[in-house]
Amino acid sequence: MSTGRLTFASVSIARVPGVAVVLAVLCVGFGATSPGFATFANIANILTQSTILLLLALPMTVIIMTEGLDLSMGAVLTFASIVLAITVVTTGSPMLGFLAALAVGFCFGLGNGMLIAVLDIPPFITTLGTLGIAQGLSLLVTDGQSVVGIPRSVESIYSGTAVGIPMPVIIGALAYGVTHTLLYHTRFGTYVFALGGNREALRVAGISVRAMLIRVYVFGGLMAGFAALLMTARLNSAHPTAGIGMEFDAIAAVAVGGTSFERGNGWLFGTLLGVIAVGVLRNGLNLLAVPSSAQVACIGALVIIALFIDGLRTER
Amino acid sequence: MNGSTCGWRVTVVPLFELRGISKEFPGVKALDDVSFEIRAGEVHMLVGENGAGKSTLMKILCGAYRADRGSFFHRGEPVTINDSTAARTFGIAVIFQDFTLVPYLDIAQNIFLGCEFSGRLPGLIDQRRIHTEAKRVLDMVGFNIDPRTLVHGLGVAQQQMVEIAKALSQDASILVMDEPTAALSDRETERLFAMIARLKKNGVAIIYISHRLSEVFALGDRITVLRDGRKIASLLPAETTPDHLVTLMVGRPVDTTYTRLSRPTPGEVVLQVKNLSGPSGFADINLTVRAGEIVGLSGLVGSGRTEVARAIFGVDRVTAGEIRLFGERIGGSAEDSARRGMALIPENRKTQGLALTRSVGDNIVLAGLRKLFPLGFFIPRRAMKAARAIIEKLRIATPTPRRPVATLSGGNQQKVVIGKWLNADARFYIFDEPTRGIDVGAKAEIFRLLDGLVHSGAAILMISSEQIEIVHICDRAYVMRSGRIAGELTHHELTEANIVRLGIDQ
Amino acid sequence: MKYRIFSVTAVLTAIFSSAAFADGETIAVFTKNLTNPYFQAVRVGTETAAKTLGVKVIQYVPTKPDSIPEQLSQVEDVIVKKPDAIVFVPVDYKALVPAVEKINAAGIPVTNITDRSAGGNFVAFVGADDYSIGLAIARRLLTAIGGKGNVIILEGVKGSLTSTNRVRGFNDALKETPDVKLLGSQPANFQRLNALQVMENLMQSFPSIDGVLAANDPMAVGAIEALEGANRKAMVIGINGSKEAVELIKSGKLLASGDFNGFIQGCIGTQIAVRNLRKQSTPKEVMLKPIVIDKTNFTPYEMPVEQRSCPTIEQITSN
Amino acid sequence: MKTAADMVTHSRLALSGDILQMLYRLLAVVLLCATLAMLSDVFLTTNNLLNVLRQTALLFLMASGLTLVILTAGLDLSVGANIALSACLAASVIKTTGSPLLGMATGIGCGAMVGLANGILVTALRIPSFIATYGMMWMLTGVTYYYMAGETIHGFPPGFRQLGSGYLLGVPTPVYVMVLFLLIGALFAQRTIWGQQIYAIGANPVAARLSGVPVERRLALVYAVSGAMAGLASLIILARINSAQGDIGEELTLPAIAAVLVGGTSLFGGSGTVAGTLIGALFLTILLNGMNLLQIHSSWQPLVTGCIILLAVWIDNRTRRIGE
Repeated sequence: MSTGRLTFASVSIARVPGVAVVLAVLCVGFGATSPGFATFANIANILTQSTILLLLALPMTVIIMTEGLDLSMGAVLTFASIVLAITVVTTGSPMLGFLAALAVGFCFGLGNGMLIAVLDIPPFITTLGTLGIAQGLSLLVTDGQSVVGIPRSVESIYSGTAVGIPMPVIIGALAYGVTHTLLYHTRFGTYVFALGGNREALRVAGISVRAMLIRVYVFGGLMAGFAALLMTARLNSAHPTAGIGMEFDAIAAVAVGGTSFERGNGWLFGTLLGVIAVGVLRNGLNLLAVPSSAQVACIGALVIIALFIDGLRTER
Repeated sequence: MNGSTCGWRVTVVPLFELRGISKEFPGVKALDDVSFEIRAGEVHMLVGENGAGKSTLMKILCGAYRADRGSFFHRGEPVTINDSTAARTFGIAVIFQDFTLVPYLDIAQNIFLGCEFSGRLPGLIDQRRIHTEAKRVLDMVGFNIDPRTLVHGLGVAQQQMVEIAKALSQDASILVMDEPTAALSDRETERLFAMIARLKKNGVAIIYISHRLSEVFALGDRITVLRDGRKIASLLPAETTPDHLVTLMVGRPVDTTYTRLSRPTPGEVVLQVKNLSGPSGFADINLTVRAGEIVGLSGLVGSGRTEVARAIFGVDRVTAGEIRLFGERIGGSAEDSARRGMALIPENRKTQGLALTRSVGDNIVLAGLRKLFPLGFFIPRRAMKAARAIIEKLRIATPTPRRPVATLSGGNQQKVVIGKWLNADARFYIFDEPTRGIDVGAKAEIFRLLDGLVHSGAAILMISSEQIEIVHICDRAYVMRSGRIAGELTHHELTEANIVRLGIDQ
Repeated sequence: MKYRIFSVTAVLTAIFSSAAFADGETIAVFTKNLTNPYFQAVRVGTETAAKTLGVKVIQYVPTKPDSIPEQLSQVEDVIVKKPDAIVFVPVDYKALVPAVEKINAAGIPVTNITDRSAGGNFVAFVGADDYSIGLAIARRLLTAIGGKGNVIILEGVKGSLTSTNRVRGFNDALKETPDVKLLGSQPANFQRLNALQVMENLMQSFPSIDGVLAANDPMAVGAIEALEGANRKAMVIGINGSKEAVELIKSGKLLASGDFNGFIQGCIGTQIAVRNLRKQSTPKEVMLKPIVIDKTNFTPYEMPVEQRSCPTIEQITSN
Repeated sequence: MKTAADMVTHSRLALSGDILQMLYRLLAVVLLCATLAMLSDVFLTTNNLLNVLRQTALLFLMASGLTLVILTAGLDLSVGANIALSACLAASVIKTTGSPLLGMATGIGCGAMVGLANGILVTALRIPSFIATYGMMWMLTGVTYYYMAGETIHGFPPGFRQLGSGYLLGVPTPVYVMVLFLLIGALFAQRTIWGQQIYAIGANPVAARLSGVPVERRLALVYAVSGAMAGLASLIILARINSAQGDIGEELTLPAIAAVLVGGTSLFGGSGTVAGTLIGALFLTILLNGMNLLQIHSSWQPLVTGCIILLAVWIDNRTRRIGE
């Protein structure tokens, strides 16, 4: 999506970005109005719910930084979780299932990468196509039915806790840590900035742009596969509609987090805040028993306001 | 490597040599049996008109392109260069005009892009070491800045410094500079030259591509002239004169010391700017431009010239002051200015002047659409006709208006940008660096064009970093310094010395 | 700065202001989506019952229609609030079992309506038997076309319990009448536009269609539109007994609609939940009788749900 | 199709692109038809072809406005939600006032207003169109849900129904609407200075602004037009299915975008044509129709569509390379 019109506020950590403002206001607002909000249980609950979205939003940040996009993530997650479930049910081995899910993620990531880097089809349409493929496969394999009969051991990955902290929160933290290291402390990360910022720089430095692009999308696929594990554990089943449309939530979270669609201007921590902001909003609105129709509108408002604030700040 | 053992041979055996290089692109023969050699510690000037094959040759040298025919020798040993990494092993580094920097990485990361230091843990990189090393290299270049600052925020000159530092960090023994001064003010140019001198002393060989004859003679130890992909001559500065050199480049004599033919007596005031101030970094600007006048706007790069121009044209916001065009006060929008007959030829034609993916014709008619089609209905045939007329008038070298404008040479692209406004029959033109990256032949044409405009009664405000141009072309000039008008120079005060005196901040 | 804060707070105040609470028991009601009239009927049912019983109901509906993860999150959020009881329509009868287990774990009594959850403990289940409705309504159509001819089935969302059972009913009815030929059975996702286009395309392949068995009313209507568009005649039946269906029955365009009464399910579900809270006896299961609405008996259904009043559990269970 | 074809030729001439591209795409459509004709005996029947055209019309009307947006290197994800809201408002107006004209005005007006709002978000507030329209999508959906409260509005006067399900000289009315707006769209894009400016904005917004093009206003216009077209499309849907419901616009956005992209309009702006979009819409519709005729189970449809889209675009890239 690297286009003149899509460019917007570059968020530097120095200045307080829109997402932080919004998140703060939300927390204060809900904390004041709804008693249940500021409890440990509820905060844990919010973070737990946010994990799966976070697992998609992190790689999405990286992908968007390369001026790319991955619309297939939600569908890939769904398909991976179905494959996982089926494998577990048939073989009885969660490990195999997990590997199968990762394999699915890897394949789709690789596919996206190849189509984009080698056949240079624009990311948007490439992943729109693979979205259809993953979705179709999910339907075909399951015939629309949920896949059930997964051993409890899998569910515990989601529902379990370690030292009082829910597993998903820990997993989310780990995933963030890994992505952060990848992005800011490895060659991969440095080149991601270059992919979005100035591909010529990479070529001159003798680094294969294609290989890099493929890696980026494979990373996305793998994370989707990983998220599939959590999703399956959460539902204790796999369902062909479970992850539909999550990619857009992820993209929104990334944008709310202040990552630009242009020139490799990304901010991973912002994405984290963005994901949490969405989680807090939904949770808070539920606690306040706000009618769903209003909730729907609020989510739209959140996205626009956060970006509006960023826009304001960069007004010359 | 006997060359290295016995020092005296180094001077004789060139550090690097290309022999009989030929390269064809579909349709064009970019290089035809060109031989070129570079010795340690010399500055080798590579001159020629755009499209002469300079860039192609350099791209082959640094492994970006592969030669169809020809051979390479490093210290007399035959070698092959298939890719940029191979080129780098021979210490070849190139600084292209359009920089290869990543905006949202910091200076240090940019300098070491592609050769990061591994950290203690496998896979990780040692950011601290990168930054300390970067600091060292930057000091070497004499560029005093925190290596942690993002490139995103740097000015052109600073970015170039980073580019050079980058090249040196890969301890380059052969440094190729493609029009390094194109974007620099004299100040910065001096610093660059000083650094080049330092590099020479350290035995670095420098290949320097330039359109500015002054530089060619000031810096060059040897000069090689290319024309139409063929090597025309390789000579010492002593053996030639500017005119002779130009004749070699163009293939026909051209008058370079361009001066106005005659001066129409200035007519009524076309543009009047009173106490203009804006957030983009200029304050209290006063200037007037009369019909039939070319008024210069000089000063260091970053002194706010471009910002003033943009504000006058109505692109950037102004906080105070007023702008009057033909006596009427104009308010703020580029559209309004354009409709009232103002034209802006921006400093960067690629990013600001042209829709590169569109055709020459589409670009030419863009600004004049209202004038050409008052009813709002677009008639391709008529548009093509108008475009052709401009193409003829400006002698733009393109077979058809349908050709994508990206395929034209710099000079011709610049003409397209100008032609755009001829179509809109503008009466007041702002030229921002109209001759940047344009070869001597085209330069003269552009100047003649300016001349034609003022003779037809138009008024021109011309921004240029090359004082020589201001002095030769303009009737008067304003000199800016850090966002303010430092002074006005009437025609007989108009000398390079005066411009510099006003331009540099005390 | 002021401006920006203002713009944010403006929205938020709008949100927070709607946080009102009634004393007396609160009951959280979960439905599948905001778009299908059926669930609107369910919601109205719960509210009508609540009014008479003097309890407060709060509706929870996924913002993305039929989103499994979202309903799960909503359940988790609601557990934080600890309502006195829950009336639950699972978006997916299998995938939401973990949610039900969470509710059980939190010790909140939950009544299951419409789709029978595959797991978890419930105070009771209230629903109508999709299979027998499908069977009954299909029989009605097959007799109407004289026990012979060609029919088409429009299925609902693949794999949804409702669709599966209703279609199973259709097919069993078809088995009873061997002279009727099933031309095709295509999903149209319970949606009108889908049904319309699927029908249009099917009509191209099949010159003569005598009957259309649609797994819900919107699809039935879609089919009718398609038939009219191609001015072809065929008898159509749907299921749900929606307002629109009833009008079409009245005007004779729709042959019949199976009464899958969301309103009553909502009523009874809430009543059971409240009785249970008030330590009164409650049936473990209430199944609405399969009723076929057609020209003969549509009048009572013309009244908009908002104006209807809840029947008592006894009325339903007795007759 | 004739009209489309020669619109194409003209338009491509005006552009710096080439006619070849368009011919390749037409060829693809023809090949698809040929295959289907072989596989299914009913495909080539007039009825079916008309039926395909009717369904194409709907997709095209949504996609045509979107084409302009994408030409400016923007995107409008709110099309579907916009359609839902416009349809529902129009429906209730028709119901209450009984005047179809008033309803149509409402539908198109609502669509245009929403589009304008998008335009303002994108230009004045500098929010990237992708996100702005995504947010707008949620807000519209919210409003629609609130307004409809899960109910359905149905049963419109037959006069109005004609718009969607009627025939004129044996050809479905929507097809006429489609052809009309194909011409209008193509003329607007290729034969007005506004169209030219829009292409310029897509190719290089900075250069456009510096050439005195009122970029903000043109963009606002483009989004408004896209919205208005969505409003129009909503009327057609309304007239076809004779009812309005909150979820009416679901799953309409991505196909519309796909149609534009398969039609050869570049997401990076500045190149593409409305006629191309028609071909894209035709292609996708025929694909679905074919799968239904061949009784391919609906589970296959996303899979097949996905693959075909990729294939189409890939071939498109290839031919473009050859063109250069």
